[in-house]
Amino acid sequence: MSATISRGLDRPHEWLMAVIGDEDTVTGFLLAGIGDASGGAHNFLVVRRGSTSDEDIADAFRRFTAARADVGIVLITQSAANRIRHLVSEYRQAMPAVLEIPSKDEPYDAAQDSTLQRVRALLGIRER
Amino acid sequence: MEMLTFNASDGYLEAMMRGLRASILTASEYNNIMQCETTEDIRMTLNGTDYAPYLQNEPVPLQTAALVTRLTERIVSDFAGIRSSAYEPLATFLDYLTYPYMIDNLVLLITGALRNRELSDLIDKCHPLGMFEGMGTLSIVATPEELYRDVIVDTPLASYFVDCVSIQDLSELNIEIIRNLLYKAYLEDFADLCARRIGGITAQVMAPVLGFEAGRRIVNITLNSLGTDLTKEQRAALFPHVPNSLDAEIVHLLARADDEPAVAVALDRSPVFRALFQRAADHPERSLEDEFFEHEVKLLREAFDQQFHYGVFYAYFRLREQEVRNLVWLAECIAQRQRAHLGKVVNIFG
Amino acid sequence: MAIAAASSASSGVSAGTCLWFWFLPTCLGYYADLFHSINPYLFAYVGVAMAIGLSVLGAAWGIFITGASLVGASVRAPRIASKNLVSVIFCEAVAIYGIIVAIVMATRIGYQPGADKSALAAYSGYALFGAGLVVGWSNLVCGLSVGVAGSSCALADAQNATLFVKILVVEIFASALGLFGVIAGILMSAKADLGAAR
Amino acid sequence: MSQRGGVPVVPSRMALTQIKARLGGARRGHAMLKKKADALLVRFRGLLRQILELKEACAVKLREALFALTAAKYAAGEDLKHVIQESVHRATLRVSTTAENVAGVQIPCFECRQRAETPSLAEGDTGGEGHGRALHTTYAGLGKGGQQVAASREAFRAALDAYVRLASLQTSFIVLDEAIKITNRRVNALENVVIPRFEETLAYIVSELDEQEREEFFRLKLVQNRKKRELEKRDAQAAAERARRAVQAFAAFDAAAFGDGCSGGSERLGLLEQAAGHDPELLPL
Repeated sequence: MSATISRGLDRPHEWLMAVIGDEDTVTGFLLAGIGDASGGAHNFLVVRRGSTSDEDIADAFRRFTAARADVGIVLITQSAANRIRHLVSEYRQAMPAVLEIPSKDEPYDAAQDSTLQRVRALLGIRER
Repeated sequence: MEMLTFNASDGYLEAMMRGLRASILTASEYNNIMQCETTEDIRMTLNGTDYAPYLQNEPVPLQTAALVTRLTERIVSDFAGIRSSAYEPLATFLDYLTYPYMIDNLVLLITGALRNRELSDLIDKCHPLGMFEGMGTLSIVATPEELYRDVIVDTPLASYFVDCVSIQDLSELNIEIIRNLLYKAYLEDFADLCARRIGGITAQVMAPVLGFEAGRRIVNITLNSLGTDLTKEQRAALFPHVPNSLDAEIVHLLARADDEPAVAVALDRSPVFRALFQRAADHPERSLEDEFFEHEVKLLREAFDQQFHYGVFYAYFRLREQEVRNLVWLAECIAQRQRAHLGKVVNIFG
Repeated sequence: MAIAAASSASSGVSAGTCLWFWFLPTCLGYYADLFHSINPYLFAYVGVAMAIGLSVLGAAWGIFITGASLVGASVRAPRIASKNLVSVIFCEAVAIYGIIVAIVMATRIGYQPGADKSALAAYSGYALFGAGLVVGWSNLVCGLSVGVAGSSCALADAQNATLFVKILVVEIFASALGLFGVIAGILMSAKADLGAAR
Repeated sequence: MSQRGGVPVVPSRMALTQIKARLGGARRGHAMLKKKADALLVRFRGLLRQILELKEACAVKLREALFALTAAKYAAGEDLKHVIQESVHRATLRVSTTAENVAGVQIPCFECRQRAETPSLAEGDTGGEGHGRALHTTYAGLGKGGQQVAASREAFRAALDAYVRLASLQTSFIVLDEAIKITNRRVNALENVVIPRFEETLAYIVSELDEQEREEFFRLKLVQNRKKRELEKRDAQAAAERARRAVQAFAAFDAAAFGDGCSGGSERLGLLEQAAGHDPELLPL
């Protein structure tokens, strides 16, 4: 078990997962162990109502998707994604993958998900 | 004799406590909250209670995190009001109530210091009841060593640190172990305060409460350390030793327990814990922790059955804390649409 | 010398009792003389003083026990304040008992030249002293009892308004205790006459 | 030139074979790309459905996880979240990528990797880091709520696994989407531009070659005619010459032998003519 784990670690293509979202969602994922603070930079952003501006979210999003080379997956809650919708919709790269996840306080609305929109559009067009 | 002398200095505050106790939410109020559809409805329901002024200025929709902050604010203001008019030895007793929060805050600060965080940023995250005077100087502290030398030694908890945690331990021991070591020292000290320095009815009332608290911690530490690399010696070192708690024999068995059945066997000798364990086992939807909470509330409720003692202060603030937990739980269940779990809350005064 | 030896040999309470039993049989005559030599007026007025003093002490103590709780509880439950004044009045009643008995007792005392030398004078002095003790102590304890009960009454009322009447009944019984003392005291002082007649 | 959209070529047999070969290649490539696009599309369709389903499943898992965290906070206190946030140090859970090949398209595939909680010696963590830092949240809630904390950690790990799977699908979705677009563009390019152009060029070359053939034929005919006329003229001239020479010879012979004029001359001319017809030296003259 540990042998396979440490072999996996030596491989160069290991990616971090980044999270942007409300406190509980972020806390939960950090509890699972994705949190990383090496090099003084965190790979997560807690969006607090009132104190976190759209610009902060956009900065974090750009940092995780463009500036940092070690991020493989970016998880962003829907409410945070809605605040920077233009960035998320324009984002078309495969790596890092951007996933919209449900936010805690608001029910999940699949119609707002950028990827799902594309998926549905494609399915719709192809099936008609 | 306390009957005759107690009221001279503490009667007013005790009576005030009883008045406040009357505003603890009742079963019917909980029922009303359970009928709510959104967190906004909860705010409407709470508007009929003492919490109304605290929730007024929260933006719509009410978030559970904000709810926690506001409800805690209420407890803090209650506490500040009581503490400011308390004489000794009640003042000391009340100070002891804040030490658990202070332990949590210090542990948080130590964690931040170990991770090289700006400590002054962490003040917002500290529990308001656990604030201490050195908080203002945190901005000049950078390392755990400085934190120990410049801040911790000036807090009331310094003696606990001196007894069980050295400067080296700060960076070497796991932070949770430090927390539990401190809590153990605190609990033992608090029990000593009640039993010897205050005595009388307070000692009588507090003994079962603190005894249960210690026993609960022992059981929890045992259960939670199973399967981790915490050694048995380390585990035993975290057990608080308080009179009226578990028997020495049971504690000894727990210290050596390897798995859950062994814990169950050990607890079989304690009537209280056996019953709790059994009930948790019988009801799969309830955890042992839930049973502990329920039993604690029962003990705390009993503290109100006697007059002329300090136990009511302890009981009131602990019950309020449970009430906040209850409300947050309800709000979370409603916000997350998990209505099936609404029944988990502990009714404080049926 | 022997006393010192005895007290140093045994200690504390046991030394005192030893002293008493050693002292008592031989000195009894001297004590009788000692009491005889005290003026009956002293006994009578000490009795009056105790009757009123201890009663007022009891009442005051009771009021502060009740009062502290009443004030504290009425911070959160203002409705109880006026109702629970009853408890304070019960405590006050204890002081009133004391003053009534004190007045009754005081009317038994007057100045007559030579009145203090008669056998009646000795009787009256002891009777008034005893009455004062009875009334004073019973009212002190009654006051404390009413105070504690009144304090509980205020707290209980603050939590649950239906409890008020129930606890009030208990309180009434407590306040009745003082009356027993008053009755006994009045009866005791009834026959006393220390120069008040004529 | 008469060719409009075609490939600029010199219309020749060589060019014809070349263009024919290229047209064949283009047709074959078109067929293959079409097949690839179909393969990708099949995969893509499946993917779309999977994404939709998994997204729902993930949302459910995450909701459960969040609720487990709520239970943990209930038991261990609100302080828990601060402790967790502050004790972040090194990620113990990361993703690794492997590439999957679908019809020649490399699709990255994520996989969750758990890093050992205790740093092994081989990992080269400095001694000072110690075990206190690495084991950051192992004991969270030791005194109270530890089991709930553990349960919510497990719930979030499960949710995370699901999201990592979803990330793989989504990445495949984006890569495949791109690949399908490119392939379709190529198919369309071949179908609508390259192949018609080659066909046009081919037609042009064929028509040009036909034209050339006709021209050649006409030219041949022309030359033939001219040559025939010239030959006739020359024949006539030669005949005339021979006749003249014959007449002269006959005249000389007559003068010499017979001396009489031209009597019986025509007979001799016929003989001479026959002799000249058999003499190849005389013909071009």
